[in-house]
Amino acid sequence: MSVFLQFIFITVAIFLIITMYMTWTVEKTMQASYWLILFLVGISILFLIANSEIMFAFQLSIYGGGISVLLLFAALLAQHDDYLFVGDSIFGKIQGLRTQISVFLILAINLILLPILAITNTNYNTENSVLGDSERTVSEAFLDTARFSHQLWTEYSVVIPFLSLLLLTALLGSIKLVIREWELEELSDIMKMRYETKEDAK
Amino acid sequence: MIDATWYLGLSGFLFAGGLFGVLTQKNAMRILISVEIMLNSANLAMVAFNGMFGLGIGNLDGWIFALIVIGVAAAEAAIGLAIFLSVYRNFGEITVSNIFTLKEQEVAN
Amino acid sequence: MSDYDPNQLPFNALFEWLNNFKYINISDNVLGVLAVVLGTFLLGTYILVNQLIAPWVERKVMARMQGRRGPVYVGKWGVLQIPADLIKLLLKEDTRPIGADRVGFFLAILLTAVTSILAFAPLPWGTNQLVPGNFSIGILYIFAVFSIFPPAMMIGGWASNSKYSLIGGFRSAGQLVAYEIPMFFSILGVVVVTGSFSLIKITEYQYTNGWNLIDHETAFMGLVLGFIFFISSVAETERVPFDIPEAEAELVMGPRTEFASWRYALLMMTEYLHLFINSLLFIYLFLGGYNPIPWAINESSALWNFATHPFVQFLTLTIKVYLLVVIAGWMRAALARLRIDQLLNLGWKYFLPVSLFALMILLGLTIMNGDIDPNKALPLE
Amino acid sequence: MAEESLINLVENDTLITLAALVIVIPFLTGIALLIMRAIEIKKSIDTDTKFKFDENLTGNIGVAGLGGSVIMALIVTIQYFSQLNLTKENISHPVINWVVGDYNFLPSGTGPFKWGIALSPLSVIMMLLLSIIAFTIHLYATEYMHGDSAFTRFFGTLNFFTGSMFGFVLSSNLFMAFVFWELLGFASYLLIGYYWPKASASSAAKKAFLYNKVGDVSFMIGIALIWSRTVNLTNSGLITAPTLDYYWLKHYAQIGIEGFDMAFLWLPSLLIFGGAVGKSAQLPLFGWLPEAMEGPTPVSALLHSSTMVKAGLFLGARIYSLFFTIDLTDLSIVENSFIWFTPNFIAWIGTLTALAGGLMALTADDLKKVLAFSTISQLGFIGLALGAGGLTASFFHLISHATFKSLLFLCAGAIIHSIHKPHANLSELGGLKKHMPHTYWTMLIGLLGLAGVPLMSGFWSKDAVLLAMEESDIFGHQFLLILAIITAGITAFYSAKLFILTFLGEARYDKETVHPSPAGLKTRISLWIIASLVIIESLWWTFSIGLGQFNILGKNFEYYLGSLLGQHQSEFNIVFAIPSILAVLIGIGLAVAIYHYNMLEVLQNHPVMHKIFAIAERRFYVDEGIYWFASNPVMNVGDKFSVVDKKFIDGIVIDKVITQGTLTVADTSDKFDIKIIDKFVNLLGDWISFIGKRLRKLQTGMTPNYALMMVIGLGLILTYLTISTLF
Repeated sequence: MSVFLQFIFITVAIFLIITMYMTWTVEKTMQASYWLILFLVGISILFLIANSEIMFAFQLSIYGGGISVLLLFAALLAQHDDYLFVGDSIFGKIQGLRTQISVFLILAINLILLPILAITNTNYNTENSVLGDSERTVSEAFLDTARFSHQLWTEYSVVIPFLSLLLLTALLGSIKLVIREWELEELSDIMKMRYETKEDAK
Repeated sequence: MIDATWYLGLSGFLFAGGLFGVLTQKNAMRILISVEIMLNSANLAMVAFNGMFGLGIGNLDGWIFALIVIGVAAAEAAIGLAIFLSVYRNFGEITVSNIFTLKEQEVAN
Repeated sequence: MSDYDPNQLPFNALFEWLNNFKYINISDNVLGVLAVVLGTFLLGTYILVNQLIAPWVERKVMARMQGRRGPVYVGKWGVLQIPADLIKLLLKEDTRPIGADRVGFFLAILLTAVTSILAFAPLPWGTNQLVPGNFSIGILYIFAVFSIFPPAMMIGGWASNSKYSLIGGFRSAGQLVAYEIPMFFSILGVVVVTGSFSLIKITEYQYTNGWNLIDHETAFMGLVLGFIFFISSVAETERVPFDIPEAEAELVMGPRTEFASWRYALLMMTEYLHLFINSLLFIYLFLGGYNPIPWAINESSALWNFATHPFVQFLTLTIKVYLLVVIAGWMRAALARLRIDQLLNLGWKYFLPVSLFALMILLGLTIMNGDIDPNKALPLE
Repeated sequence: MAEESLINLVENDTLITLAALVIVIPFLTGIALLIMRAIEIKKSIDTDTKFKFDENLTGNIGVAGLGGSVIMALIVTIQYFSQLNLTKENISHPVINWVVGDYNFLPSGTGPFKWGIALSPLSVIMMLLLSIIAFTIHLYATEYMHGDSAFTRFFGTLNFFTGSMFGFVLSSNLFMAFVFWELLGFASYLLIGYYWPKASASSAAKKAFLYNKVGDVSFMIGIALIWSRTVNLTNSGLITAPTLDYYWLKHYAQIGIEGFDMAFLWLPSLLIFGGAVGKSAQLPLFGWLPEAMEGPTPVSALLHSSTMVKAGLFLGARIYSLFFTIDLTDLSIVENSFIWFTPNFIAWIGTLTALAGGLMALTADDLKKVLAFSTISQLGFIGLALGAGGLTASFFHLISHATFKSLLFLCAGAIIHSIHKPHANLSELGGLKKHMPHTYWTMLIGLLGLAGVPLMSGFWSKDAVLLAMEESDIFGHQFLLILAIITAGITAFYSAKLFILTFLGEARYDKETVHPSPAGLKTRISLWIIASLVIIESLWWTFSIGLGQFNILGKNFEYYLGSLLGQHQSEFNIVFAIPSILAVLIGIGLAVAIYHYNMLEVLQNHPVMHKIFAIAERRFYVDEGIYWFASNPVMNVGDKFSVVDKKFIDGIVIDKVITQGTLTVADTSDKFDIKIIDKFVNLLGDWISFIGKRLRKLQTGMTPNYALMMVIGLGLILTYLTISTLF
């Protein structure tokens, strides 16, 4: 059974890496957005494998349902499609793609090695680990979900109010940012042209 | 039995990838997408750690922090996209490499 | 009814049934897997077959209301009309518009179809664990899986490179997002009352307390939430009077415009599965699930054995689903389409506050009854 | 004196809940009314018409709020006194039950502060009195404010105001008291500035607000001092927890914890009393109160009878035990001179305020202003008793004054209402007896009470105050006593004058324009309610204190009150009361002689009197003093400096010395400058621009570049970490 899970894990991991690669390289922002959505779904599946069902639910319903819709809307409203960035200045050499890829590799190697070393060098007791533990009974899962809510309302009772306050602030702020009426003078020439044409059309 | 190191390696790689995207992308939308990737990899690491140390003994801090990260990500996405829209209205594009009003302009002297 | 034990395997009844054949001497694990596979297969077949019948029922109802006779030719009373259409669709040529985004075009169908089938997992079809996947998050799972719909719709609308589809996708996403939230709040109301995400627990609660829809102990908040949930679910399935995304007068078929043969068939199937899921959710949350008796009963009462008989439960569920399908057809024939602004107003300005208010009242009642005690420590095991 | 009876805490959730309802109901109705007002404004902006809810609706909501709290207050009072274990046996040294319920200020339970409700006899009686009077005034206001454009706002604010007063009265600790205190100040600001388009009204509101703020600051500092001290005591393990609760402060003050005795407490208690000075218009901060008459009359009635100005002295009575932490007859502690400071200060301030208020009331000729000044003087009486150590006497006087003063204000309001003028000037009234009989009789009752005519309520309470002063051993109490008696005489004088000039004689207003109309039904009802209160008090106290009849538990009313508040003083005796009676009779006689029979013009226009009047009309220059203190020094210093600036610096130094000198120096240095320095500077500038032109390239303004730099650094750090973990 666990071998099966490992197989699934590896498949999902490869899927994730592919989607990530696609988000860099596809030519349209819209495509990047839906590849991102696939990425998020993959992550949620990993949560499911890690016996974190409620995180799965949160991931899907907040990321998959909320943020991705935002992304798609924005991608359609601000249609603009040029992707890879190549620096242009006297530092062009070290800002070229090669440098960036090398930086990426350095980071990746370190970021992969560090936690693994940190775990393997120091002997934590991992007999409680339930990662991908297929023998977990259903009642334990139920109990964990119950514990999650319990912990959220007792120990971390500040989390929910602060999060909701943050989200409310973000909502109002974004509405204020977007709803604002723009003077023609403030705008750049392109947009000014567009707006004027629009008004002419009316 | 999947070891936590698998998750951690994957999340590290994904994090680096997100960082790479942030560095290399020209388009603000894509930068935001890469940021989401980074956040998700961080979440993955947190959930993995929780599953390794906390879940068995009924301590779920990892999940709660992941939840906080998700909420913050939602707020950040909303604000960021709003900012992109207003930038788009102002400049007619959201290519970060073409928006350099920060840059010290050439002074004709 | 035996007390609910989450440790039991899924499809416990099947498992025991298989276990009865003494001459099969194989390990319980394999038996369990076998039970899961078999049960899932049976249930899936059952659902899909019903999903082929339901449109026919709906069309019949509409036809009767409009003084027509509806489908008559294929099969007895035209029962086989839908399978015939299905076959016709499958045989048609598969076309993709020029300049369509291949991946997105496929992704829309993939996401919608897969999620709408996956969403059936935690639905129990009777006691004794007649449930494919018994998740600890119950309804949340369904809700999470369904929240992929709006982006999928938008992707499909954008990918098929046609202005009708694009506008349809926008509308669809807006509508789905607008109605997910009151729906979720009404679900939460039921969760607060019953104290569990698991649909099995919720149904058991309705065994001992009567259906939630007419539960007087919750000051008839169940009625309010049920109403909101029902309307929101109709809006979620984008049916009349909320079928703005596919308003055939303005946008030919909405986001589904450009989809040809088998893709279209899949989308139609998705739509009806969606209708099924929403009706089933409504039934589980408010109409007592597989409980045929509206009022409260217990072991001592006479109807108990009748009400807890697995076959009766199965039948009850099916009948209720068909009842709701008939109601859907009725609404579709009777009502006129809303305007988009009316729709969004209804969602954001009326349903959201009302459902929140009802949720608050329910929370207050529950806390007053002492059913919720945040300071109560949880037992570790 | 000041021997405190024991207290034990009782928990009674239902009682606490009811008391909380007393606070909450007016708040809710008030906020609802304010919301309705907002709706009105919005609608009338949308549709360019004056939209207004039906006055019956809004007024009834407003009255209903107070009605609810009256009912609750009655229930609470009855319950509380039923569970109060007072019997014939322990009445001399009773054990009073305080019902206290505390809740955390923050829902998360963190933070030191608490909401709380403490039902002590003091607060319960005050609450009952306040609720009844406030209810009556609301009832009255529905008719008085009839047809006002902002009717809804008025009632909303009034309810809000009353609710905050309830909160202040019932609060169990200084922190919550301070919160409601501020709410009270804010609401009073709104109410005084009710007719805000009038410049005078808005300026009066501002003045009241600022004067109160002066007191509030000192109040806050006092609280902070006490809190810090309790924290220190907790750290040193002397007390269990840092607290601001009245009960615990009282307790610690009584058992005399070292570090919490008068040697420390004289300053905080003084500061807190400073807050009281601000709120209840003691010297020197009384300037805002007469201006507060700008508000509608019900507001003045509520403000001056039982709510705003009483709040300060009520606070004084609340923390009374901090003024006298020790038995003052115990001379072993007296060498610490601070012990005497606070009571003396309070008593002197109180007496001077009483005298000053009386004199000012003599000279004021606006009906409401006279009443306002008399309020000041009566408050002075209360403060005097408080300082003299007569808690019972002060509270006694507070009760009686609350009743008759509200009655008087309502009568004044009725008069103003009937002659249809913004201000009722005494010289333009007269002969109103035949027009408004009800007002005539009720005002007569109220004025008799105010004047302290024997056997009226004011008489008994004022006598108790004088008695307390006579018994006290504060510095120069005999002198203060004489002043107080003189003030009593003055009080009698101006109340008689007020009465005569208002009702008797022939009318002095011009009969063409003004047609006095009798008071309306609601007005009459409310007038008679409070008048009956005054009569009941008078009869009860007469029989109980004077004749010793109708006793409670075998003791007369004053003793009973004393044992409730835990502080007794000696009985009333007629011999001691004679001087005050004489003063009162003389005052009334003079007033009748002067104003009714117009005798003694000599005395009237004697220059000395004129001088006194002039001084009193300027309010003893206290306001001017304050303004002067605030503004003049600054202005003077500024003028001086400007003179110095113009004459000396500009004239001599700059023009002559510096300019010429500079010019010469400049000429010489110019050459040097051009020759050497400029060369050097140009060289430097060239270098810098040369470098800058290259460095500028760094600032590409492209965020990814900056990010890339950052990330390279991160990568280096990570590599170092990895290698260090590897090997």
